[in-house]
Amino acid sequence: MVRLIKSEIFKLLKKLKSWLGPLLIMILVLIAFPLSIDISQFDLDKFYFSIIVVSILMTSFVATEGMFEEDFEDGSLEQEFLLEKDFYKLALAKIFVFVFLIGIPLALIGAIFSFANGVAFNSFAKVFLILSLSNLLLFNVFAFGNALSINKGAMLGVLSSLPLALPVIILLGSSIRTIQYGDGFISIIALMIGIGLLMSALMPLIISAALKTHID
Amino acid sequence: MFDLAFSNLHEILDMNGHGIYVWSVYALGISMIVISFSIAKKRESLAYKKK
Amino acid sequence: MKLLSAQNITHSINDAKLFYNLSFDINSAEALHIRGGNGSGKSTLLRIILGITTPSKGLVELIKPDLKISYLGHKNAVKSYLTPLENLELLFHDAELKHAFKWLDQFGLTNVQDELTANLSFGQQKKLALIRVMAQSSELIVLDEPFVGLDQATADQLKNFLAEKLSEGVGLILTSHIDPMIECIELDLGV
Amino acid sequence: MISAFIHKFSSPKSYVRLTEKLYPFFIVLGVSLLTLGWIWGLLFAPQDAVQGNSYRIIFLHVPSVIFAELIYFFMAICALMHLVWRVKLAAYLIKAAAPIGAMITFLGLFSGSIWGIPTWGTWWQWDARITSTLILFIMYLGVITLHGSFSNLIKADRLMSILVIIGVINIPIIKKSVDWWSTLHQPASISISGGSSIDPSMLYPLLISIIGLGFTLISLGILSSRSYIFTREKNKKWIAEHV
Repeated sequence: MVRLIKSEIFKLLKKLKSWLGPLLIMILVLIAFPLSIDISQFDLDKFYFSIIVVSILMTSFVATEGMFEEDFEDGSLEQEFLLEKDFYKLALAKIFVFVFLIGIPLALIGAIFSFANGVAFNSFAKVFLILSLSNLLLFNVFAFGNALSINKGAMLGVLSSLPLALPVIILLGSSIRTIQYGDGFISIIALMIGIGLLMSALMPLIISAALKTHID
Repeated sequence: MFDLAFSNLHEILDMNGHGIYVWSVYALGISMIVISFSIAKKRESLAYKKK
Repeated sequence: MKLLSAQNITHSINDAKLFYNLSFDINSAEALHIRGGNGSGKSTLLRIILGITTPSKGLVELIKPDLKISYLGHKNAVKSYLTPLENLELLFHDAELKHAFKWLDQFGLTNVQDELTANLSFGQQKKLALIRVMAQSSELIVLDEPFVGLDQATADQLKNFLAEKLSEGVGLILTSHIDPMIECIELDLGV
Repeated sequence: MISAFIHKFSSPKSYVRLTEKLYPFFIVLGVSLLTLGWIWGLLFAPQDAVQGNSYRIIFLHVPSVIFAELIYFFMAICALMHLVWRVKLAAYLIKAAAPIGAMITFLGLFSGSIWGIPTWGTWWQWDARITSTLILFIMYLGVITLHGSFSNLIKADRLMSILVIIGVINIPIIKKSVDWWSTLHQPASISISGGSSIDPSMLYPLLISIIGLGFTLISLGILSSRSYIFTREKNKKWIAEHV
């Protein structure tokens, strides 16, 4: 497991495009949005959050695209199979590394921008926590979509994982409302952590089955 | 319970102004079912022919 | 010593039947050469032996469940955006890594060890991929067309390596349309 | 034991034999009940006190929405059989059912949104039921696209089954979360006047339409699954004997 995590970190850091790309897209969207509307007419802090939510959805999809494709195309999956006999650990390690290196920085960017747009300073930590947790969920979901579609393009990936991502988005949206209106934050965080743990444990199983079918 | 709810053909088609909605929905429904049956029939004869 | 036995393997993809009712054993210190024309299912048979592909019918039984296998298929399993050195460091540690560096030297790849693998020639990439098999200690070596793209000198090195491994008691399965020049049991899949 | 039992009764051969006998009954039953239900509903059932005549869409809408979900559950059972017991027929049935499910879900969505025009004054409302039906429609499209993307059909069958199973677990999650989201800022969705205590003069034609559409869809499923089985198993001996 340590071996896998180390090598995934090493590989991801070497691929600047896959690593920094999503972060830059996120920043770009969050800067572009206020520029595209008439700020004097809208109460930006009211719905800037929803732009953050949508950008999180998009960037986490972009970030996980090709998560397993490279290993599939170059034959690494087969080598991994000979070592471990399944892909549970690989999927777990990959998701962990992606969340750690892309998901959490994305959440940080989101939190910084929300703070810059009129959210009270003391809710910075809350926003960051919620965005990180929802990224954990989203990365699991999109890792599944990517494992199913591997080299068959984004359309299949979107169609197969979007229905799973939408409940996460709804959860994220309502948890952000709890920050804005100030109650139920703890229970929603507990819910998200619970779902996150459950998903992180089960998703790799399913991903492993899908990857096994792919190399078959 | 078994009385016609309308008194003439025009009323049936018009349905107090709602006819356009009701009939378009049923027209689409029926045609989709019919089309999918004909596609399935066609596929079946193709499958037989391939033998 | 028997390493694995394949019993009544039948496999077909969609409607195309690749092979029918194959049975064979693989023993240690023995080489099995799988021959056959293009599309006869050589690579698929290797993958069935490895347990990657599930055969349509039949069974591949590993006598020792945790048999250590090293394998090189059509795909090189090297990362094109890493250097050869980084690729090896990703795969091996300690003694094995030293061993891998030794082979890097023997294959004459030391002068390109810090270039990106993507910029290496086909043959150089193949050599790099072969190091995976050579530096690993294993009980069974499975190679799919290992001689393709290799120059004569490297092919000889590979042959010597395989002969040496065989004498050490390692089992070997390979497909090749070039005569491997090792004493092999032949399995012909036909056209 | 179980596996042997399942395989005996789920060979494509016995399925084709059985459905060949049932098909004529099912199609006659389905079409005649559906015709009866719709004519009754469209012409004889009384007007709704609140919505007027536009409510007559219900005789198409409600059966469609019911089968939109039922077909997915059916696919999920098949997917389980395919993954656990490797029943080939189950995968064929999923492949045949998915387009039918997509069609009927689309019909449910379309009729719902047309119904919305006279009722809400808008054809689309982000209402909980509509939203989850829309997601269901996307899920059907996902299943169809997935199977179409792979040339190795055994792989396609297995991946499709995985997706269907994940999807069926996801359905209650979607419903729950969408409900939760919509109660936060949406009024409740439309209901027939009187709610659950719907008048028999409207209920009977509705029930008949549901049963009729059910048999019609089953016949459609039989028809398309049979031709799919023929294409998939065309090299098998029993097909040659059968034709």
